Amino acid sequence: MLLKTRGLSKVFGGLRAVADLDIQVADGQIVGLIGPNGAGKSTVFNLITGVLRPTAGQIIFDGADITNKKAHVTAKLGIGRTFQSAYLFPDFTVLENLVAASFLHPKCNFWEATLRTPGYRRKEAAKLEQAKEILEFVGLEPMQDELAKNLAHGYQKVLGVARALAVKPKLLLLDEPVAGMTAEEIAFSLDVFKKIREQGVAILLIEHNLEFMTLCDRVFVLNFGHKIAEGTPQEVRKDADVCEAFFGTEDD
Amino acid sequence: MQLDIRDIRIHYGKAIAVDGVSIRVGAGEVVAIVGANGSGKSTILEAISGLTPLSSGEIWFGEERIDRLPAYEIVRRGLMQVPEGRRLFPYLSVWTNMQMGASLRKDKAGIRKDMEEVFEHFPILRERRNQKAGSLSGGEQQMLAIARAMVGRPKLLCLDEPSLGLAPIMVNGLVPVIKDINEQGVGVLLVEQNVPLALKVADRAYALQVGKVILEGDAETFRCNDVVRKAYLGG
Amino acid sequence: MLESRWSKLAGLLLLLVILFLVPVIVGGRPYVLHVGVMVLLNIIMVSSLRTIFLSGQISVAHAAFVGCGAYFAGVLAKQFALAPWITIPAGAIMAMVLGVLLGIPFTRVRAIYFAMVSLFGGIFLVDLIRVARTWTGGGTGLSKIPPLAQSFVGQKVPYYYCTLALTIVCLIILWRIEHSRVGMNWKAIAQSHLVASSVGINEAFYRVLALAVGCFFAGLAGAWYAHFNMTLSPDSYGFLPSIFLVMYMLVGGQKSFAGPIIGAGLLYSIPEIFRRLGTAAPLVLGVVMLIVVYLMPEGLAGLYDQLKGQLLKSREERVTKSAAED
Amino acid sequence: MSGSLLAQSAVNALVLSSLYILMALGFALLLSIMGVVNFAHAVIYMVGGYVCYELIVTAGLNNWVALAITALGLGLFGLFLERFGFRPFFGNTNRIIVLTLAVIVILESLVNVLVGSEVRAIPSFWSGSFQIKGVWIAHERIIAFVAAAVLLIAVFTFIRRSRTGQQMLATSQDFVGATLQGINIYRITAIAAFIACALAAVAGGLMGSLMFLNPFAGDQMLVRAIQVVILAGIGSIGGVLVGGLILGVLNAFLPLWLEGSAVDAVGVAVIIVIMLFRPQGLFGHEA
Repeated sequence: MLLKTRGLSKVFGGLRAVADLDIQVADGQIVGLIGPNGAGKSTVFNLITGVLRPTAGQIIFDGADITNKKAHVTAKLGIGRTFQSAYLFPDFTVLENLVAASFLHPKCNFWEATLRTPGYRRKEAAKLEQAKEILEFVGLEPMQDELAKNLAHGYQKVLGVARALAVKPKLLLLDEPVAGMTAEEIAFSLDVFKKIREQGVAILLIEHNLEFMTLCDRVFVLNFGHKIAEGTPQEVRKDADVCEAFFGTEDD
Repeated sequence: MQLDIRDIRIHYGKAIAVDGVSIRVGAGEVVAIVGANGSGKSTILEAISGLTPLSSGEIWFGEERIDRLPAYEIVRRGLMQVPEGRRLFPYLSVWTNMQMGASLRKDKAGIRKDMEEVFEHFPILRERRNQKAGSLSGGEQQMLAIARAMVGRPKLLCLDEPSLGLAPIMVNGLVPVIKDINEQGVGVLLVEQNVPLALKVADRAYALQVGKVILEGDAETFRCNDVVRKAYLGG
Repeated sequence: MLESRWSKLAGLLLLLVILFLVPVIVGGRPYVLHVGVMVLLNIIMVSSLRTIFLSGQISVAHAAFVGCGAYFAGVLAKQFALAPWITIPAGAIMAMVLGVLLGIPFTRVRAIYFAMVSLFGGIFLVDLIRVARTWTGGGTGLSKIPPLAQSFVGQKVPYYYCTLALTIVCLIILWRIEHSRVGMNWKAIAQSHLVASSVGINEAFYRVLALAVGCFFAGLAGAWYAHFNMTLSPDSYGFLPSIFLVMYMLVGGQKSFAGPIIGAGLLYSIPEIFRRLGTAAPLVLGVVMLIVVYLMPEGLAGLYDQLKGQLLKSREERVTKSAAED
Repeated sequence: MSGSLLAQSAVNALVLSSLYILMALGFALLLSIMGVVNFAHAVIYMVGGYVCYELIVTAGLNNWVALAITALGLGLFGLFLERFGFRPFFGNTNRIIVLTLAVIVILESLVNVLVGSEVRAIPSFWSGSFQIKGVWIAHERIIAFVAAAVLLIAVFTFIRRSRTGQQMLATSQDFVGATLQGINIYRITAIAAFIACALAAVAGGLMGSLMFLNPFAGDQMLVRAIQVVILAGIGSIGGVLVGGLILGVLNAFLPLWLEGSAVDAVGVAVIIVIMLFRPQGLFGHEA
């Protein structure tokens, strides 16, 4: 297992946002985390990536306990992520976003940077190269000099994914990656996700669009911080609890 | 015709959020706008309530053009909103929150009477009227947000995602509430991601995608439409 | 693109030549040169303050760090008879250490709350200077600090050239840091600390680093000033002086590297230029500030782009108008 | 330590607290309702002192009349500042900061030009002193305390009880939410600015009779006001009372053991330590 949580819980001022949650992501899988708004999905992401500290429970990533690690450390260990809304550096250009995100690979220190040693220049050139490669990979190359805040909504989200790829993740967490996209943009993004998986990167994604589940190898359904179902998309779709969480009890 | 949105466009910086949308709500009608996050639904509501300026187009309410009025003037004309995230005043009591809904009304007796009426609808709020709004549960907060708007006696009530963060049971509870409001002669414009809920209460609906209306019609039209069914109705 | 780069370089060279010739132009008038040195030192202070702002931290304690550098150098020179080549770096390092010590516990505090922390941090440092009066002279100040060199006494020209050289070196270093990976990380954190940490940038470390760099140069300018002015008063480093450094930066334009330089240069000299107005001289400053607030949203440094934009717009309008008439 | 000295300090603490609260309340109102960090609050206080002085000494008015006119006049100045200074730049912190600093520069320099920089003292409201159980209390201090307390009770009653006051609280908690209830927020911000400036002016007038006036007298007082607001927590109006009391007590009692500048250092250190654990202040809503 690449990622495993055990009894993960988070309490906000007496309210249990995440309760005793066990989820697993295997290498190379695309795993879905679905549930209605307010079910605690984004909180799970924030717990895994170290933005929030869990109240209880354990998170194992790639064989190591990362339960109380900070956000920049989990990134270093190989967890890339996107955000639901604040997904990029708005005042940087598209290319700068990627260069800024290429912080970890290759790594250089303060003195190298200030003194501009040959090693530093070489590494920065490598970063630029890598940034351009990623942009080409996700198809954003033509707009690399545009300010990120001026991109259309769909492209901004794709840029968010590209930015997360720059940490060379083993696991990619995507928070509602296709929300608000057109049908074509969704199709485009799906291709990108499949290509990412082909490169051996596992994906854990949040979505409340049920249709999107078909992409997943495995799905966990959350409601009010509790896991109410798990399994393949087909299994989950039949589950009565899931139907209730999404549609309420049918009264007609 | 009560609310008439005519071909509006809204930009955020260079990006376009709403692109040529026309929506009409007749007197006493319940109309829903459905669509995913980022499709521009909330932006339209912001524009209606005067919080976001239009790049082009017009918004009419009754016989008057309202898209250049300050927000409080729009409220004065009887168009109230239960906004995204509810926007309660968390450190004021339930009672005071409801009083705020009646900010523009001068008839103290009438306000008191309406408060009583609203409490009939939401008895739990009467019980908690001295509690701070921030200490209520999610469902109670949603009720308070709706109750607050009702005390303002609107002609048209806009609801922005009332089902957000509610338990399924609570979501079902919204249906009679919205129908009740409508029966008192108040028009309702409902913005929802929860399409089944929206279709349960709305006379007509508009589906929004990336700032454009892609489908318009009654609930039946929506249930029969393949795109909508696949995207939202799980089947 | 290339063309504008060359014209910028030419402009910069011209500016350097003018700055170099200032003592000749003013005929060595000591008062003008004194103001010149002060302007240069203020440029270092404000530019280093902008470094801190780059990382998204609002600091309203900068004058206090200038003061720490000044007092540390002054006390070392006067009470311990150390030479300026020791006291000046020591002052800079002292300011840096204090900045780091105050910064580390508050890396989780952001925006206006950080501004408030820095505000009281600054006031606290100045209060400490007042309390330690056996060394610092307390509220009456510290006087008879040795000059930069004995041969400089009573002369302003050598001070001017030395300070000019110092300023140029400091600005080059600050410019290089800003345009390196470190500067990029600061800007990234300022835009979104969440996204920045999600790509592996250690927010706490880089914020403290920004404080260290900013306070170092503030302390450096302060220590230099101690050996230039030879007397120090704690009043120059309190709450309002800090706010005024922020104001120089905002009026100049926070977004560009040139902004603080223009802001400090112009705003510091205005009251001096209008000195003959006596107590009314600051009125001119106030009016200039109001003009900037109402007419220049991006500050003085943004004026060029602003005018260019308006020119383009009006030309476009004229074109569309004449097209419509055709 | 003699009991009478302690009692004396307690009286001082009350007087100082009430004046700090007068100053801080206005600053807190503008901060929480408009998000404006009004540095000009310092000069309004100082100008208040001078206007009051001129009205009493030059125009020969009764002290109380002069104080009322001062409050009204600077309240109107607050309206002016809100309409032409804050409102056009709503939400643009940087420009408002420069604007308030410009107001400081201009008003300080105007006072310097018009009245000069030598210190003045406002003639006593009620000279003399009396004694209770061996504690001598100057009438002046009692006057300042009572006047400040009456004013504070009035303002707090207005905020807590009146409809407009409640709307002010609502606006400070959720600006957009308030707009959507039909509250005319510009009316609210104007009232807040009037109250804020009038209170600062009264504080200046009262303090001017206890201490000397000089053109830079406001700076120290502004720092005190910000200290109180931070103790209280940004966004908390009621907390200002407690914050002011704490600061007043610190500043009245610490001098018994420490010398002047050390008192300030300890006061500030207390605040820094509090911010370490509660950056949002004692009664602040969130960090």
